[in-house]
Amino acid sequence: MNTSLNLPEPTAYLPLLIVLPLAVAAALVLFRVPVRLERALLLAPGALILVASTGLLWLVRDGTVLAHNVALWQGGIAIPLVVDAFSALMLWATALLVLVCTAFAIAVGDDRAAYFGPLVLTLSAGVVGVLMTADVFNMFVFIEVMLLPAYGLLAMLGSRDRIRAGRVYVTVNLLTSTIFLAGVALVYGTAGTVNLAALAGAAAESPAVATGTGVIILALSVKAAVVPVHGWLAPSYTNTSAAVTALLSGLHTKVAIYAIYRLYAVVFDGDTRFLWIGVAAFSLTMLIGVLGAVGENSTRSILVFHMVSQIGYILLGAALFTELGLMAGIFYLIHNMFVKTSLFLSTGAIEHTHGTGALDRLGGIAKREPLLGAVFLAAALSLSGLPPFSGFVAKVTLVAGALEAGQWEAAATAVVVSVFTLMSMMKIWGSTFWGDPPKEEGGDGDTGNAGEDAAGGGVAIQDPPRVRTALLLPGLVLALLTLALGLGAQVLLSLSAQAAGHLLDPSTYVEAVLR
Amino acid sequence: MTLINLALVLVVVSMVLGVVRILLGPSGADRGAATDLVFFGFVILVALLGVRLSTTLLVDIVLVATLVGLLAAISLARLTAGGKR
Amino acid sequence: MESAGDTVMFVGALVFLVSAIGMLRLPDVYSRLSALTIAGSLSTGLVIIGLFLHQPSLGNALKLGLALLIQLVTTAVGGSAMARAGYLIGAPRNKHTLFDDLAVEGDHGGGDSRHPGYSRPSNGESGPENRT
Amino acid sequence: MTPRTFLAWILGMLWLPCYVLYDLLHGSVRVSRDILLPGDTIVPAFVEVPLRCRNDLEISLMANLISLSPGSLTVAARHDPATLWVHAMYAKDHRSVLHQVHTLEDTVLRATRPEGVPPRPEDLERDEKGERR
Amino acid sequence: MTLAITVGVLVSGAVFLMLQRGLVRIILGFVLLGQAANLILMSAGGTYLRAQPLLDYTPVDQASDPLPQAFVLTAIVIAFSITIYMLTIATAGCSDDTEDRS
Amino acid sequence: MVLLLLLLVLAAAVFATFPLHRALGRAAGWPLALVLLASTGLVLAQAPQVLGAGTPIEFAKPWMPEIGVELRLRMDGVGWLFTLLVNGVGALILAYSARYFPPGPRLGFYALMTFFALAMTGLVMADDVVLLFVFWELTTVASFLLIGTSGRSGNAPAIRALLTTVVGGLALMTAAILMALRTGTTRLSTILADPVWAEDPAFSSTVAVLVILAAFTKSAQFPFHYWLPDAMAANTPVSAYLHAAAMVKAGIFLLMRFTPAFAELPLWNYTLIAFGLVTAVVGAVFAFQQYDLKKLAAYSTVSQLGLLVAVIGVGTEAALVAAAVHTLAHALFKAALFMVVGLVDHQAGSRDLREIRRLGIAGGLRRRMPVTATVAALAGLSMAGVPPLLGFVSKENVFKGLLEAPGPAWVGPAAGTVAVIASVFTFAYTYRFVHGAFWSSSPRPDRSATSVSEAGYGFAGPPAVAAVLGLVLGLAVPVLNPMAERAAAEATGEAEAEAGLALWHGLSADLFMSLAAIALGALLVWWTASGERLAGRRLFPVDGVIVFEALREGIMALGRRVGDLTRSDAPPRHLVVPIVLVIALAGIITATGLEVPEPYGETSSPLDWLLIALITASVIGAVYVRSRTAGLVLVGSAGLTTALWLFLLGAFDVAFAQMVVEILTVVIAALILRRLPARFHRISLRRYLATGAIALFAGLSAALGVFYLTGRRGRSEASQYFLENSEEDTGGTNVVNTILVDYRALDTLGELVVLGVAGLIVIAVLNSSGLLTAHGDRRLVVSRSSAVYDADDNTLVMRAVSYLLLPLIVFWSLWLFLRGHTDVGGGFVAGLLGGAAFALLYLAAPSASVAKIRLAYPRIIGAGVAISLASGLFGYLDGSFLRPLHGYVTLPLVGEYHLTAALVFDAGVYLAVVGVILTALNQLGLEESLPGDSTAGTVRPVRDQPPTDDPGTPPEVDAQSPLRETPDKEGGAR
Ligand code: NA
Ligand code: NA
Repeated sequence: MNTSLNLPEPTAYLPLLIVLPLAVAAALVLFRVPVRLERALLLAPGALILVASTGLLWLVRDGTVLAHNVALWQGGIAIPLVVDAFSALMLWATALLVLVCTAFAIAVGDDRAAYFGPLVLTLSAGVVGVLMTADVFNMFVFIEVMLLPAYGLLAMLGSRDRIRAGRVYVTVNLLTSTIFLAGVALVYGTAGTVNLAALAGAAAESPAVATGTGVIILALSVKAAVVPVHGWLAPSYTNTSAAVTALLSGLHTKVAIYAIYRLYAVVFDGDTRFLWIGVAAFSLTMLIGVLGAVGENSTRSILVFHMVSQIGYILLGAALFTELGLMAGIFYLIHNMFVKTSLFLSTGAIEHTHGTGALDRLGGIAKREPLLGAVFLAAALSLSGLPPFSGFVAKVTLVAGALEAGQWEAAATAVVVSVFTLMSMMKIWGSTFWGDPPKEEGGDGDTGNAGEDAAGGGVAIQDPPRVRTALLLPGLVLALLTLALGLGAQVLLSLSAQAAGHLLDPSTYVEAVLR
Repeated sequence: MTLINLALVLVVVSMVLGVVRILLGPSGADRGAATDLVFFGFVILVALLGVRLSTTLLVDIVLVATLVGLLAAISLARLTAGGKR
Repeated sequence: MESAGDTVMFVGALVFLVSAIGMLRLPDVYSRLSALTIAGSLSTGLVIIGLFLHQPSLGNALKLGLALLIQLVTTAVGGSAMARAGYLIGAPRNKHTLFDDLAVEGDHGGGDSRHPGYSRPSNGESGPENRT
Repeated sequence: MTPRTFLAWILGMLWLPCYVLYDLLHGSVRVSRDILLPGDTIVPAFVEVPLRCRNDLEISLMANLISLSPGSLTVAARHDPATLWVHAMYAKDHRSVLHQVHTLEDTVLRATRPEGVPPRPEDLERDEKGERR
Repeated sequence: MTLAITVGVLVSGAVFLMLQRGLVRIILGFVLLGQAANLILMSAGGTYLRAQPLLDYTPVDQASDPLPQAFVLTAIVIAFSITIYMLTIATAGCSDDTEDRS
Repeated sequence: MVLLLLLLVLAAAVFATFPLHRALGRAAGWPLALVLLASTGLVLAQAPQVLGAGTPIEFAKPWMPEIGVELRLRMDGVGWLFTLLVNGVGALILAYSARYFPPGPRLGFYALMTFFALAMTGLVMADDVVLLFVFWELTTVASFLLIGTSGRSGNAPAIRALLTTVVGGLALMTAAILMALRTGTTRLSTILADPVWAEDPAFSSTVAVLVILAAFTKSAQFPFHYWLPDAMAANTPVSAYLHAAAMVKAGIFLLMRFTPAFAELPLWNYTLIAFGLVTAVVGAVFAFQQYDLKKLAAYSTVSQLGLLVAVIGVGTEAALVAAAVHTLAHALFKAALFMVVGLVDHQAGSRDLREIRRLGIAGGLRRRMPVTATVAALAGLSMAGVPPLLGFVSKENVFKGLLEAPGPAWVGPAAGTVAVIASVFTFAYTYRFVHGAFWSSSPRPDRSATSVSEAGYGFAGPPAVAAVLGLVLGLAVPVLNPMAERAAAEATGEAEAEAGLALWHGLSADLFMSLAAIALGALLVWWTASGERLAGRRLFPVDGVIVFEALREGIMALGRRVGDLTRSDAPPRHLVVPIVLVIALAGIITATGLEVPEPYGETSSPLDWLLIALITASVIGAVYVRSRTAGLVLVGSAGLTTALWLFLLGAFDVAFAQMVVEILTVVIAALILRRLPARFHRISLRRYLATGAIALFAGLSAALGVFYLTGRRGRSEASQYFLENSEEDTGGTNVVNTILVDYRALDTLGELVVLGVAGLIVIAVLNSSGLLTAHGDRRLVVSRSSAVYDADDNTLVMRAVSYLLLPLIVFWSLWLFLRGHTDVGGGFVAGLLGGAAFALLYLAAPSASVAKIRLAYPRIIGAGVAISLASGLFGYLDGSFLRPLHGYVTLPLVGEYHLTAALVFDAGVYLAVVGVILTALNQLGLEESLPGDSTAGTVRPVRDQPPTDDPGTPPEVDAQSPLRETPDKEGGAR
């Protein structure tokens, strides 16, 4: 045996963020444990990653880049795991989302489905892997690690059409993964490396490398559901359980977006020649997505179309590729992860309790469930960019970024789309939280009269089901978070600025990886 | 080496004929038989390539190929009979 | 040794071609399976022997001998399985088939008069034996 | 076991591959002729063949060797009483197929059984055309 | 050149099958597509050196690029995993028809 | 600091609402009113500094320094006036609310009202454009909730109001961003003083339009006027506060705030004057038509706001003085009138003029409610511009201001004339309001009026205060001079201004205009019978609400169309788009040309062409054929050809794996295909051609990509490194294997997890959805009593053979596993071969039940992953995860064997592979599998054959052993 052994450096523990959930997943497959313990084990890795990533955020807040070459092979040979402000931020957000969505899944009993726990844990490990890796092929592998559990979760939970919906999801993702792989091959074929740091600036210099990377980014755009390759999102996400939709919405498309940001920044070095394509595509994404949302008639499908629209906003930041634009995009990304998940969870609580998400079969919930109403409304207003929630900061900075970059058409689109966003949110609000439950008769309806006790004016409903607190809490946590991120936006803004700095000038990142 | 090259060509031509039978059918059993033929062709090609590429490593692969070939044959027979054992 | 190996392998390939032609030319699945047997046993066998002649060693003798044996077994078992499957689903058979001992006596339904037990459902069209 | 029977057994074991090889070549030539020359001489039949084999190994060996020789094919098998159903491509009549298979069986049993080959049992009763009564 | 043609043939077949009705055909298309991707990876390593990268058998200067081979092996496993799953959902709960029901 | 204190007090009030409401119920209005009264006092106390010394109070604290946004507050004259209004009127209305509502919970109302007061106060004190936008939108949200929660009839109007005002809010946001970007600061006072306004008219105009849009939506100016009367569904206190005195004034405030920047901008002047006057007239006419007192008051508000907008548009000192005073006057009389409406509604049971009249109270309602009638009269006279009330003074100043309108000489008089016309209607509708409600009654009463009585002091007090203030301030109007002067000075950007407010200042033009308005108003009342002749008539074919809803419906219909474009759960529809995009990418790059190096070395070999021939035949066959089985095997054949390609390229490990995977894929697919029809769906010719063309282009793109982007460089650095160092680094000579288990073990770990998860999700999905039953024996045509049917007998040969082959396969599998590091092999290939052994066992078994492998295969998967992880963790002994520890051990038979942690890792791979193959065989191999059958790792035993008789009965499990089926048990053929 070797006599001189290395002692682990602090960064050597980065892989544990991937190992931890995997180990718990393997343990849950191997051993049958009591339900309570299983649930605790299910939540524990997410909580630990949350704590760890909070620590990481603290470490990287000043622009430090933490990098580790797995198994200590030399830089450029080993698979590097890297944490900078951007990835730390994403790690933190994803850990929180996993935690919250899992809690919701436990509350609705989804976790009793076979292998739910191991699947969710593996999924989170995959996400962590994609966020940390600085190797394009390894990114492909971790994307698959995060996709496979998603395939299962989509098809095993939800309505009767879930299998058909799952097919769209699997096939589209498999196609794009294969395109991604082909792109990796072309990058290796032209540049001779798949190490992100070694690829720094390669696409800006060589059109051949740019083509290969372009193929990868194209694949990621499909995964991110950019118009015109957004169509798969609606059929995939509407038929599964709310917890799964929330989880996938918060993680999968967002991880693809993260990868687009990273690849464009590092490999293309923010090459300005191609930005106009992004500005056009993402403006269209905003618009098409929101129009789709406005036209839908169930809570879930409205929210799913909004994902598309919001993806346009987020990616617009990358397409501007200015300091302000990138910062705005990253802020928007984090904000959107929380808000959209909150919306899926609060409407999911309604779906679970009332058995439907159809707008014409719901009504008057705000009166019976004021807290749930508040949770939904907070997130809905935040999504529409209204203060004091995080959405307004996101929108203001993004529009400012677009105007600063002279992209006034994109800025105008962003502004107009936010009106439509509000319109569709009000569609949900007006017919689900306000209005009458459809089975009852119209009620007296003359509440405009003075002295009419509006609150008492609700029609007596025979024991309407109440949303349990456990169902409410996950969405509430995120709604409070969006409020906090609105009032205390500076924390996230400065981290986003730090993250944007690394994207604008990846030299620190590159040095840390190739060290 | 010329003979080996010729042999390679002959085998490939034969495999293409096998593909034609797979297309023609008419029954699943015919297709299964033709598939077996194609697989045997594959084994033969591996052996011929072993000579052509002057490597002894392919001997191992010929062995494994013959081992797993049975699986495909039985599976297809099973499928032909609609899963009947 | 090498040229012997070449020749043996070439002959093997030729036999394989014959077998493949048989796969196309022979009239029913059972006879095609017989052609397949030639490919699986004789042709493959020759090629394996040829390979050994090219790379003679104790290890290869062992491996290739085993491979040959397994190949023969595979051919036989696979052929049988396919033949049975063909019979089970009533694959078209040679119209000159003399008799069929597998047909079951006492079963109802039409069929070959000489084999009253033959149990294929007759639904008006010509019996399978007339199809080729 | 006498040395004589033992020797016969060893010889039987050695003879089997030779016989199989002969069978293989013979069958191959016959089938190849049909393949390559115009027209054919195929007269097929499914024949039920009762065997003297006692265990699965013997039955399997028989079944496989029949399938291995081009021109004949085991379609079905029965464990008890040991029986094979053989598709023969060149079945002049019932009896000839039975004879062919039983010759093979003799060779096989000579190799698998140190005590020697039991006599061939009478065939199922058949009329001249080889059909069941 | 030859590898490019092979990839072209595989991709054509794959795309044709992927765009047809019925999940099984789509799955078969993906199997072909996976093979194409693997060959692209192999091509990316360069095909002018074709000796196996086994140091006991091959001198270093003749060995083909081992890295894409490792990639392809990984990709094969992943594709195999997904194929098994897709085959499952082709018959889980409903038939493999993929056309819209409306 | 005092400004922050003001906000904190109001914020505290918001939070205090909860305990106060719990303790006092609706009476929480009293203490809350006191809080607002206190803050009003606080504001008044600032008058000496703000108005007297003319030095604004400022406060600043960083909020979002990253984008330069500050929590910056500033109170100047304009701010002082509006702060005073917001808090003072707020106090009155909260006090009023304590009696307005019947006893019961009103938590939301009080919380939102105080929250609104906070937001509004913040808005008028904000000195940061982003902060201004924040408070602006907060008032919108508060308004939305207050309207909507007033009752179900308020839901739709609330949403309309929200959407309308949010459009303006976004305009304000855009304006704020533009200004901040242009001037480099978000500080409002600095921005307004920036020279850019004078220098860049284009920029000024853009921002001006955005600001105007914001103000118009908020202050309900034509064409956004519709939302305000609509919003009257809200409770009366809400209407009185938000929709009369406070929120709608935010637009006025904004226009006044931005006057220093835009006063010289003709666009600004004319837009404000024109739209303001149109709104004033239209609002007044509509008000005159109403029966509902609240609607009347609402249209009146619209009209008055129009006058204000117009006069601000003039932009002169006098105009701004008028705006400031009229804002105050309007707040007082309109709040009072709204509260009066509430009183009438509350006491008399209706606010409809016709209903009130039908009460039949002799002499009118004033007989029963004299105090209220007096209040109404006082407030009304102020609204009608009758001396000596404050409304008279302010209206006169408005006329005076309008006469100074910039531009050609006719503009001023014309504007004044229109304003007079609006005022004529103002007089008329005021008469209609006050007289109709209190002085008239029907001779034939049809409603009981017995319960109608005067409201209590607590209830009637607040409106009385407001109305009396209108009188007092009218009489003592010079008191307002400092305020008006400061406001005008700041709004025009001058250092000083002269207001000269007085009840009487000679026979000026504006006096005559006021008198004309009153006289003509009286004439109009007489002529239209106090509006009855016009009431209820539709003057325009459409109203704003209809237009709004039609617009919304149109957008939703468009949205449905957009959604329909992608509404399909057929995968091909979603697959085709990315494919076409890839083709497009290839096409664009081909068209633009790409410079690439020459091919490096000889990339082709003659042998390759054989494989191309083979693969082409297979692929064409797979595309062409309709038999599913044939499709499967042809794809398999292409896969085997790919394996041959890999052999040719020197990738033996990979080729090996590819070969075994291809066979196992066929085995597993065969288990699936038997559940489906024998043939694929037919393809229409059109689809054939279309998809064929796409396929050909895709193939061409891929081929071009490979040709131009690969094979044109020498050995990569990484490749060189691996070949040169792998033996020293890892002890392995199979470089591919060392990459897999040493250098890039993280990839392999991921791959392993993917494989394992595939096994788990197969189980999970089958457990939730079940599996289509294999109706295999539908294809069978033989009798069940035929010898060929029996499974047990006919698998005999296979079993015998598999028992012979099994040890061989297992041996080979282990051998491949152990030698993987130095020779062709490795955990994955070995595992596949091990799995193949099980597949053979499975296939040779006489029934699926017998074949069922009684191993907890999910646990094998789990163990595989766990072992790999554990071996990776051992790496920490040497500094990193997955760092391979290795050394040599001497084994008895083998000799020196190279032992490495990578072998343990590979063992994990081996187990996982075997586990997944077992899973697939067992789960997919069942004849039938219903939802719930496949649970974690165990399969409930089910019958191998579908039941012949009653398909509904659950499968029998253990009564008789189902393992052996007898032909006679099932009967004859079907
Ligand atoms: Na509804
Ligand atoms: Na045969």
